[in-house]
Amino acid sequence: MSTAMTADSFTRLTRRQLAWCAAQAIPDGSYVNLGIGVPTLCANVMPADREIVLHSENGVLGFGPAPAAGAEDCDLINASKEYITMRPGGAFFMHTDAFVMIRGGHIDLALLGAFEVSGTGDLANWTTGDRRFPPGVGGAMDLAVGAKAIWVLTEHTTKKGEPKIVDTCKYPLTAAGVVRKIFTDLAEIDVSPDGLVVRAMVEGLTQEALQAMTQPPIRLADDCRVMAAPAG
Amino acid sequence: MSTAMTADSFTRLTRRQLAWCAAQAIPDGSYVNLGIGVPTLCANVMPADREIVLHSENGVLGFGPAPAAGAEDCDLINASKEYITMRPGGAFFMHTDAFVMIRGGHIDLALLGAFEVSGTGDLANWTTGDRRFPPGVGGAMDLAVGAKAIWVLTEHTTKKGEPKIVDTCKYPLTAAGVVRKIFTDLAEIDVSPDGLVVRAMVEGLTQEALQAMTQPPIRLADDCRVMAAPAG
Amino acid sequence: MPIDKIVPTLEAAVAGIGDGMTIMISGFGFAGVPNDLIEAVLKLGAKDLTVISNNAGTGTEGLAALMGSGRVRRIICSYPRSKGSDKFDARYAAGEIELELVPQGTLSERMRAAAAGIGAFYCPTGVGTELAAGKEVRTIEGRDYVLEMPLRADVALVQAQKADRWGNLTYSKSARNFGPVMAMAADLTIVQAKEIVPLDAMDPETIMTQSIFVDRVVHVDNDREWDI
Amino acid sequence: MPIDKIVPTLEAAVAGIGDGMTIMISGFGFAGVPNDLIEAVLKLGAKDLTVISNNAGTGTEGLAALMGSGRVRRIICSYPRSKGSDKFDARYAAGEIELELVPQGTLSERMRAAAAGIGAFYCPTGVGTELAAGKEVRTIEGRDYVLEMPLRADVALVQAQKADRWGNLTYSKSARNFGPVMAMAADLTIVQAKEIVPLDAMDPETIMTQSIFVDRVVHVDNDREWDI
Repeated sequence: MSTAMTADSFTRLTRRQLAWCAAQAIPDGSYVNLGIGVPTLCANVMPADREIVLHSENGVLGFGPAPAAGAEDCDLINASKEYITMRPGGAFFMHTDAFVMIRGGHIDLALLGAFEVSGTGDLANWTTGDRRFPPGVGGAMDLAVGAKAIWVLTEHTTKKGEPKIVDTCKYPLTAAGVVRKIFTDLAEIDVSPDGLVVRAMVEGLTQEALQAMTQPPIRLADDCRVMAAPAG
Repeated sequence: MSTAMTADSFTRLTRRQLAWCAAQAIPDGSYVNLGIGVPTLCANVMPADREIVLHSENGVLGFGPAPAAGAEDCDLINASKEYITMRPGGAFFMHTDAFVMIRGGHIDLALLGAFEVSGTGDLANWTTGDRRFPPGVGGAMDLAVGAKAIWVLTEHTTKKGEPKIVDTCKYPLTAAGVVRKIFTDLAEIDVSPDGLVVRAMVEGLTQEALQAMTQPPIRLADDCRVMAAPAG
Repeated sequence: MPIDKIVPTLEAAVAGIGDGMTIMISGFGFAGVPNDLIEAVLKLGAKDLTVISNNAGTGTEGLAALMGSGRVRRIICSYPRSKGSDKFDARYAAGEIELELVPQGTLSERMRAAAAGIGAFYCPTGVGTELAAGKEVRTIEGRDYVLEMPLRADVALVQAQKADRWGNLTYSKSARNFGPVMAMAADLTIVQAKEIVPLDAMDPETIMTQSIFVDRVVHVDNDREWDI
Repeated sequence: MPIDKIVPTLEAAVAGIGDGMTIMISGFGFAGVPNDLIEAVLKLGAKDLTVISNNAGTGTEGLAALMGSGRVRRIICSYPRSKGSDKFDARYAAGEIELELVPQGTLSERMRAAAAGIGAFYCPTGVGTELAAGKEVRTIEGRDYVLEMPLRADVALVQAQKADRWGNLTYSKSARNFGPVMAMAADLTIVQAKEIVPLDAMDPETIMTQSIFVDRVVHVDNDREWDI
């Protein structure tokens, strides 16, 4: 496994493919919050054979994919302020009640974006600490402490190629030790008590190459799969 | 004024008449909670020329009088568990929200029953302290601390003829210093910083006779009226 | 797989309710009480129960029957005694049921705190009274408050008007009362609904309990006259 | 006399809003923002304002115009920066607007606490983070919480779908967001409603803000395209 890796030996997933991979992993019947960023894309790629109820902190439960062009409704948006549609069984409610659901432990799973995730599941996704720009926390801290499980969906590295999965978050934390699973454009990784376990990787990626882009030590699951998604 | 008083020199108001007198004193446009007992009777005798919005802690705002016989709805009752009707503009909501209205200071006025009221507005209306019988507090304590004003509606004396307006409540308090006005079957009395001021008395009643049935000192308002209500 | 929270029988609805559990029961007076579910719990035979309900039942059936059954160790409520609450009154007088009396607004707010993940809250109700005896008092901006703790339950029994297979609910008039907040505050929320409607029949604007809070729904639409 | 909270003009709706006041503004992103009321406040000229709103506005009108006007001293919100929030960003970078960043759920819960007469509450959100720095921490049943204080306002500006003369309101879809809780948490609640309906037109089961929380209603149903 010491063969030299070339930059084009593997292909990163698109944001939509990353969302698709995460969406396929959601248990049937779950109540799931989709956070700002890549997570909100999941609504467009949910598995057709499962009934999963999507929650948005702006007072929506049971929403569906983005509307067709021309069918947008200004009063019907998700946490990322993108247009959505409603599924039968959906409901609207006020913000306070949306956070009763979140803080009160009623959400089975929240998918969140991240600036950084640590090997022990610390999450940093609300501020880079750059005082020139206003920080924005939104519902991230509420979800991080309230949802029964937290998965992170993010690019594996920053635009500069630096790892986003780190030993210690250098950005201010959203919450400590809350992330259970990480989906990136390269791999699906469990945050286990014994460290990071790679459940799947994109075709052509090696453990060494992935480790080079990941600060904490990783190990491959015995049944590590190829991570793939429909084109698009 | 030292003439001997005879028992039949005045006539006590009926419960309905007492409710009528209190109802006529409610300012137009008020949001008013009607407590268990005599207060709930007020809904049947509200002044026709005013729009007053009645609140019940079981999740009803804007209710009207009792229904005609045969038109009762088991799902539509007041705090006394008596049948009511709804007025246009009324609304239903859950218990928690009914108490947001109460505790949050949104109710202009609450009319409550009492076991005892003190000359300084202390209210005792939830338990006699008799350990053989279970006490019941209901929404009385919430109303006592939350409504902008508290009026008490009660018989002037107990069944044994003892004063219910007392120097010091002997029963456990509901709240201290909250009552602003007392309507009894004999008089309308303001609880002022300077003591009890009689605003009205039933026909034939004297200050001496009323004082004999009232522990704290009373004085008559300069414009003390005759307290009267339609028969019934 | 379609989500389907509808169960075929009252027996299936209450399955798993066991000894020592804490059970919230919706209703205010005779409005909104899930009498059929209560009867099913009685048949099940669970004992040593803690009941959280605004009242303690009147007459001989429903909540009153539960109170008289000897299976309730403790009740948390605001107003147990009413005309006809003989079943409870007798057990209380005999010292056979422990009573925690809570102001009605504090009762519903404590349920909401449990539902909303609030650790505790400062409440102005009852300050200086017997019902606040022993509770922490704190002065905030010149006003005194008592510290109140969340009130959760293992099970909530709730009566609703309409339900769909996801568990969305609407209620009828003042029968709504404690239904929505109890549905939110229990680990297992069991609903008896007068009507079961298709998933697309409810207006998403007017659902009063969202499906996320409901676990089981049973259809009960009988004309039975209860002695309550 | 009939209760009539409907006022004829936007000017009448915002009358009395003065310097130094704290104003809640409903909306999440572009949904449910009372743009016409905000514009009326701008015309009124009140300054030194504290604004409580989830976002800080995008584009050049509505909330963004208010942020850029120099009349806002402070904003309390959860997510000020979005694509197009240039007006706010510039004032923030220049140190001209003070920002209190509050987690979104804590923001709405603090409003509800003010509305409900709760003195303070223990909240699990943000424990151990910068946003909880300096706040009292308390361990309750093994979990850490921070003490959060009620958040009230002098005025709430709320956008609704339907209103009647008592001030009962309904909303449209996710434009509901902060409307109901802000209506409850302000001393003076001012509503712009797309439709005014007769008093008996609303179903009492489905009113989302009850009239008790509303002070003024103005009818605004224009097709204006806002740059937001």
